[in-house]
Order: sequence, then structure tokens, then C-alpha cells
Amino acid sequence: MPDSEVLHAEHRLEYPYSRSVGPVIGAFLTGLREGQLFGAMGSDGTVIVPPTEYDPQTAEDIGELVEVGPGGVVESWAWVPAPRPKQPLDRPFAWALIRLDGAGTSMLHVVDSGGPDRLTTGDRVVVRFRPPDVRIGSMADIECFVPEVRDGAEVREGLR
Amino acid sequence: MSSPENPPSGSAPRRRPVRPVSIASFAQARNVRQDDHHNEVEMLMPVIAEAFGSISITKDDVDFICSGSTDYLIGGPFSFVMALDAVGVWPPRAESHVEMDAAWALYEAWVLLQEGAADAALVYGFGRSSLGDLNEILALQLDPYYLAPLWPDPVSLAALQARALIDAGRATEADFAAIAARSRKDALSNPNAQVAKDVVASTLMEEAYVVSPLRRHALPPITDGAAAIVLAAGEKAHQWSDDPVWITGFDHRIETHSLGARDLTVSPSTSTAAARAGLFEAPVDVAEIHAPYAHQELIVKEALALGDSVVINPSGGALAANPIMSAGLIRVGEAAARIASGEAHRAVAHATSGPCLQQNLVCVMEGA
Amino acid sequence: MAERCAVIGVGQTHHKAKREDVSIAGLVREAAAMAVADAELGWPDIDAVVIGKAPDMFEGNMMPELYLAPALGAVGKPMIRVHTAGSVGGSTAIVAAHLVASGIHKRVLTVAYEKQSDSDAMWALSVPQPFAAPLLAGAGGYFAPHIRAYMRRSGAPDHIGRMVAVKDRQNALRNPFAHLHLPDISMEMVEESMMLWDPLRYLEACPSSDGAAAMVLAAEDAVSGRFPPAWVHGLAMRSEPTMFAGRDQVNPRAGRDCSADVYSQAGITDPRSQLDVAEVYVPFSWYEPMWLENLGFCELGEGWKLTEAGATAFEGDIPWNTSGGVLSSNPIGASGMLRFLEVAMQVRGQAGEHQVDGARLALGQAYGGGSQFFSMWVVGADRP
Amino acid sequence: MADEPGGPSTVTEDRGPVTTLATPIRLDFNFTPGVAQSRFLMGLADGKFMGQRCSVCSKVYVPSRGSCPTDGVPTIEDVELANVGTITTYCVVNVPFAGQSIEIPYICAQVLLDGANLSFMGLIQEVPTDQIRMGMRVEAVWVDREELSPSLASVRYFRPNGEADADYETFKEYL
Repeated sequence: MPDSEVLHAEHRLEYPYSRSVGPVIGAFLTGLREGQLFGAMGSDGTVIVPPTEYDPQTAEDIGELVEVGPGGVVESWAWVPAPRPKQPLDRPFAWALIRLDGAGTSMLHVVDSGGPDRLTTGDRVVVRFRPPDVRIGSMADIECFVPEVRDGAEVREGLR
Repeated sequence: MSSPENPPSGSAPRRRPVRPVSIASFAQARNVRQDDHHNEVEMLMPVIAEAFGSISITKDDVDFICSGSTDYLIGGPFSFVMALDAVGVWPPRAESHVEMDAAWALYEAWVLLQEGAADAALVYGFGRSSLGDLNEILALQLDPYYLAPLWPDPVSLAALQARALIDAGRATEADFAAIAARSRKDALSNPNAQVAKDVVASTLMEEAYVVSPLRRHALPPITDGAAAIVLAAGEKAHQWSDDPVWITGFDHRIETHSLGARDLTVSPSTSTAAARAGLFEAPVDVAEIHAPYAHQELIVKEALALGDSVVINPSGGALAANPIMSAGLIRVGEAAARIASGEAHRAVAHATSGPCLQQNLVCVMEGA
Repeated sequence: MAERCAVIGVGQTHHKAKREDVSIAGLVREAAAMAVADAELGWPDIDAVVIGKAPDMFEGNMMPELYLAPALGAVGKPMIRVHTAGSVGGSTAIVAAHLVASGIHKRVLTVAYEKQSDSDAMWALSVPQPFAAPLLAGAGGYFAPHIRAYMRRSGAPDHIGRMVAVKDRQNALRNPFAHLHLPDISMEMVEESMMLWDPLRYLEACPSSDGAAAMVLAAEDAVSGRFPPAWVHGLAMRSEPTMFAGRDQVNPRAGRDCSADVYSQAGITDPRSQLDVAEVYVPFSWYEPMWLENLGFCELGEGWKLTEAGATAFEGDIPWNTSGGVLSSNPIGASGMLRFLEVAMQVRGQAGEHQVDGARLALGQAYGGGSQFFSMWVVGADRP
Repeated sequence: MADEPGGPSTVTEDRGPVTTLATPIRLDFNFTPGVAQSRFLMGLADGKFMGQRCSVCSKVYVPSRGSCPTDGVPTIEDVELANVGTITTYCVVNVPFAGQSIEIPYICAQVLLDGANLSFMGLIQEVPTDQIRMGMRVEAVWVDREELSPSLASVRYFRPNGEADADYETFKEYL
């Protein structure tokens, strides 16, 4: 049967999910809103960032929260030349796994380095929060991470 | 060749199947970028008909049915319910469904046949990845609090894994291109493949990055497709084939979710599943690896301890066609087909789910 | 060939319209941790995890087993995600039981849940698809015409549905985990509640709940736990198409075939006299008399008479849904597993205030889709 | 908030801990109902009900989704069906819900078109809700010719056509 005899239509699936987050995720998100980064102690003392509710390997309850960052090390990264509309930045950026100072695991977020030639695994980066008045307690409260040292000068982005 | 004397870490006690189960038949749709002509039922019907017809049986000859699919490809709930109309489950049948790649549906059916709760099973998987934006859809597989709200696309996550592999000195971008070139070339002899071409790696290396360090060739195509396998135990296996392809080991394992809590350059869950499935007890001739991204083939190959003499992905693998929800099942079918044709005596198939090889399945098969 | 399989641990959440205190992982963990503790085990003792829930769109989390693996102690283990519509809680337990019965694993954790307050369940079920008929009836509107067909066929009087609505809510008062606790429930209260889908009133329909259920299943040589095991005497699943010519939606053949299979395995020839208690998926009051007939507890057309005579009441000869049932708690994906779990609690003697004295053999049933997917098991205090 | 002072810890007061997270999800799809349903829908655009007959069991499905649900084979023979049918069962909708476009209360019925072997749900109008009956004979009322489209919206509703009720025995197997 020729294609013209089959109908097509646009279909939009849209829900405004509102999630209760529980105490652990809630504490981390509250920290983001206040411009702080927290991790949690896992079974073997590893600090997990962002804090999962249960140890990622042993499933045991996680321990107390500890503050980490605001700087960290890029463990891996992937350069995005053409960001997608829903992604954190509208200019080319890097997704990165960042091990924050004091953390034993790395966290996924984006790095705004200006170009793929200005980022290398092992680079130090520092968090850049959105302005306090627009932070609501979500991962998007972090605008991005930026290289800690650029053009020889320390960039003080870790301010809350 | 695998190295039974030196299995990878994570090996667990082997469990031998108690009841022989065979891959009695395998069929798949021609994999295409977009089938905008048929609904799921219309896509599945000829595939199921071929799976039955090739061994001259009907739906009345199977006593269990299991499928794998996801509602998110079509954008509506209960897509598997309508798909059941492609089988004709009347009179009523014992039937189940996993919201996973149909390789796991095959596992569920195999469990029932092992137990003796069923003697023959139809397993199928289907999905049209072309309907929506797969890069957004698959982001919904991620932690809904910390990850999904950032909408990381699967290509970017795979690129993080590829970079880690390069940084560890275990691969180069040229290795990815070589794998893609081999896949495209092998796919020329696979009539169901979507991406097939006689091309050399150096040409592929001229492509631009989609997300560095991954170029276009290191990514899977977007594929609409479906596949079906008939499993048979005991007498039926012999009735339906002169030389049954037996499943000699079957296992699957999952890893933790947080990418930052995993070593992305290794696949311990694959190794554990392989050990449990008895892979390391003897060499294999062929491996069908479900590696949607070129670099993942290297990680899985190492986890399966495959030597250089093992033929990997003679079908072209997931780089040649990646129909979500049946690509894993197709690996089992393709590996079984190599045994049935006499090209291989012992083969291994692998399927994966989740970001960066989070969950992995291993099925070992042998000829008579 | 099959190995014996038993329930050695059970757990469930406090079901509520909105569990605002927990994440999705927190919700499933609450039930799973209780089940593992009830079995007197730790996470490392579990060999595999089987999880089930209804559509992923309820929570907007695709293939949630990936995210939930660490919360359920599944890392390094096999994990399977089942989805068979409303029957999924039962089907999930059945898949887990097969993992034990086949001899593949010794101890399997099975979990089912729904956190539908993250979205709006009724809304998520009625995503308008292009070219589809305009939304006419809503969720209950699918079932109300079949209820009317049952009333026409059986000649059942109007008050039967109200009796079930009252009975199950009274039972729920004995169950601390139930979502609805309505101490003043009465026939008048049901009759005065809003008519939603005539003939179905508001209090004759199930609530929408957040909740989770979990069980640990074990092989005979791995039995442990605070209570004696509930042995699986039979289990079965049956499916039939959603719509076909001559389909009987009041008394679906898939349900009849499924019960015949499970009874045959369990050696049951007269379910009403042999079974001590049953937990049956009754989301709308009238489904009790309909399923009484479908499950062979009586002759066709007689189901409503059992209800009317009080046979299914707490003090009756064959109590149905002493937990309060789906009419009192409905975390969709978990609702089927709760039926399976509640009968295990009964034969283990751990059901507390809703314990039926001397319960030794019990039926759990779940159904889903357009009354087309069925899953059932029979569990007993005695080793089969 | 322009005059909010900068620096650390400026917004700790007046806001309790974060307990919920809004994560809106919007996805767009290109949907196709497939070959068989397209034929049914294009029939609606033409003001008629097009069904399909199974070559194995001879049952007529409307709408067909491409297969016979009991035989699992493609339905390929088109059958034009009558504009009239029988109400097999029904309910009266008294509850408002999202997406609803009709004023409550109204009747929702399973309509078995003459010549078809499967009923489908339709809106019934031009009859008071307390006078609806199982077995009532009804006819489709279509939108104006120029408003016909490949959608069930082309059928405004069904209404009693004045014929005597169908005998229960004639439709009881479709309940």
C-alpha cells in the first residue's frame, strides 16, 4: 500500500511531575539552594556525591552528610558541540564526571570551558551556582562548573 | 578464544541447566531507520509468522509467551497489550511481559522451561525508535532526581565512558573506527542490517564528532524493528530441529546506577554473568555482543575474555542495526544462527540495558 | 522436577494518597527492608530481585529497575522488571517464584510499587493518542458497563455492591497499613456518595494510593524467618486479547482457565470449602460477586448470593479481602502483590487483627488490563 | 530581588528544607496508527464505518487494528458496515475528569454495529439518561459533510432510531 494511505499525526506526551524527595535527596537539594554541596558517608567511609539514599554497592543506609567541594577534578568529559534544547547550557559545553574535593565518587554535571581544547581529564574545576534568588533546590541551581584556573588567574566561582 | 584457566574477576559458581532448552527458530523484521507505515501489531505479525512457519508450527504449539518492550517508544501506556493481538492469544495462554529488552523475556521463558512449567515458548520484542526523540526518551532511564532533570543524552554518557577508556590507555579513537568499519563490512552479508558499507577506518575517522570523542560511526543507528525466538525443551526441541542449538548457560547481572560510582572502563556484571553461564569452561567460535557504541565492544570483549580468534558480531552488531527492545534478543538469534548453519559450534550472545552497560546478560549456546 | 518454594518474608508500606515523606527509592525500600528483616536475612543473602509496576509514565521514570538497583540490594545480582498491567504485582511474584522453583536461585526478593502521586494516575492512564476516540468515560467508565451486564445476567439486586464496599472498608479498620480507614462506613454512607459511573458510586471504587509491597521467596533448604513459611501450592498466569468477537468481559475465560490451572496444581476441587481465605483484586465493589463466579466459588449467577449471605465477610465461611483489599488501598503496581502477600501472611499467622483463625490454605488473585490478564497463587501452611 | 546582598548564606532564613522537586517532562512523537486503522479512519472521513473481516474466523472487526486478535493473522478484507446498531451495555457518566468535553451526566454505551462482531464505546444523546436500555437500537449522527475528518470525532453521537429493542438473546454474547 502506498505511504499516502497511512495517516500520521504529532503526539505530545506531557506531564508536570512533582516528586517528593525524602530526607537525603532533600538535604542535598536544600544545600544546592543555599549554595552548598553535600555528600554522604557510604558503608566503607567513601563519601558519595551527590548522596544516594543507600550505599551504591552494598545497599546499606548511608551515613551522615559532609560538605564537599566547591572545587573538584574532572574524571571524564564529553564535548557537546550542539547542545540540545533541554540541556543545562545553550552554548557548547562538556558533560563531565567531577570528583569534588572530599568526595569518593564523581558527579555528573556540565563544564563551561569555552572549547574542547580548553579541557583535559584531571583538570580542576569549581562550581558556579545560579544567583541565590533563582535557586529552588534542584540540580539546575548549579549553572555549571568552570575551570578553576583560567589564563593564569584563579577564578573565584565557588562563592555561594 | 576464551581463557577458562584464567576467568575474569567476579566469577561465581556455575549453575548447569537441568533441562536442555533449544533456540528452535529465530526471525526478525528488516531493520529500518523508520517504519512509518505499520503499527506495532502489523510490524510484529510477519515476524511471528516466520518464527512459527520456519519450523512448521503454530501458536497452539507453544505453551508460554513472553515479550519485551517499553511504553516510552510509542509515548503511550500499555503498548504491550495491543501487541498481543499480533499473536492471537486465544484460547487464553500463560503469558508475561518484561519492560526490558526481549533478551530478558527470553531469560524468563528459559526459566519456565528449565523448571518444566512450560515446554515451548514464543518470545518477542519490538519497538519503533523513530517515533520520538530517542536522545530525550533515554534520559528518562536516569535517576529522576539528580540526573534526568539535566537531560543528559545517551550519546554523551557513552562518550564519557569512551573518554575514560582512552584516558586509561586501553583504546584509541582509531580503534572505534576500526570496529565500525568491520561492522559495516560484515553487515553487507546481513539482509536485515540497516547500516552496511564497504568502508575503511581511515575514511570513518574523517567524520566530525557528534559528542567527542565519539564520531558518527561510533554511534548506533536509530532503528525500527522487531524479532522473535521460539524456545523448545525436551522432545519438542528434537521434533523441531535435526540439530538443535542448545542453551548451555544463561545469566544476567546489574550494576549500580550512579555513573560516578562505577569504573566505566570495565563490565564486572558481564564477567559475573559469563562465569555463571559457564562461558569460560570452553572456547567459543562466535560472539554476538550488544554494544550500541563501538567502544563498548572492547569493554564487553574483555569482560567475556574473548581472544582475537573469536569472530565478533558477524551480523554487524548493534552498530549495523539497533532496534531498541529487540537488539539484545537479536544477538541471541544471530549467534544461534551461526551454530545452526555450522559456522560455529559454541557461541556466546550478550545483551545490555541502561546507561553505559549498567545491566548485562550472557547466553551461551552449543550445537549438537 | 520443580523445587518447592515458600514465602519467608513479607513487607509493605503504609499506603497513602501521597507519601510525601519518601522518594521512589525510599518507598520501595521501606517494603523491601521489612520483607528482608521478616525473613531474618540481610541484603547479601538475596540472590536475585524481581520488580514490577504498572506504566512507567506514572512516575516518569523509564525502566526504573536501573535507578532502583542499589536501593534493593540488587547490585551484582540478576534483576528483572515485569509489567503486565494491573495484574503485575501478582505476575511479578510468579516470575520470582519460578526463579526458585526452577532451582536457579535460593532466595529471591520480589517488589512491586506505584508512586502515582508523582503524577496523576487517572490522567496518566488517559493520555489522548492521535486518532483515538474522544475521551468519553474515564477509568471507571470502562468497567461500569460490564458491571451492568453482570447485574442483568445474574439478576443481582442493587445493594450487593454497597455491601462489598462496606465490608472491605470495615476490614481495612483491622489493617494498619490500609490507605482508607473509614470508621463510620455504612450502607447509607455508600448510597449517599456521589454516583460516578452509574451504576458505580464513589465509595464503590478504589482509591489512588502510593505504596509498595515486597516478599522474600526461598527454596526449601533456605527457609528462615520470624514466622513459618507460606508454601506455594500452585501458581498460574493467563492472558486473552483486549477485544474480540464474543469476548465475555463479565466472566473472562482467561480467569476461569487460570483458576482451573492453579487449583489443579494445589489439589483443589471445591475452592469454597477447601480454601480458608482469599485476597482477590476487587477495585470496584461489584467485582467481588463477579470473581466469586469466575473463580468457581459458586455456580454462575450465584456470586451475589454469597456476598449477600455474608459468606465472604470476616466471620463468613470463606472470608474475602480481610485486609480491606484494593477498595481500601490501591498502589496500582503493588495492588496485585498485596493480594499475594496478604494470603501468605494469613497462612503464616502474621496478619494481626485481620488474621482469620486457623487459615491454612489461601488464594491470591490479581487481574489487569480490560479484565484480560490474570495471575493467581495458592499458598498453604503445609508443605506441598 | 535585585538588591539582595551577595555573598555566602544569604537565603537561609524563611525557607524550610526542600521536600519536592518539579520535573516536567514533555516528549513529542510522530504517531502512525498503521495500515488497517488508517483505512477505518479514512472511512470515517468519508462518513462511513469500515470494518475488516478475519480470513480465518470470518468475524468482522471495527475498528480493526490490523490483526484478528484471536487468530493473530492480518485482516485484509474491507467490509462497509451499517450506520445503525444495538446498545449492548452502557453506563451513565456523572463524574468530571480531565479531558472531558461533554456536559455531565451523559450516557456512554457499547454499540454493536449491524454486521460487526465487536462493539465499541460511543456517546448516546437525544434520550434521557433514565430511559436508556440494553438492547436499544441506535443510529450514528455524523458531523456536517465538510467537517468530516479521519477521526471518531466525525461521529457526533448515536441516538435512538425508533426501532424496537433488540432481543437480549441476539446480543448477549457481545457482553
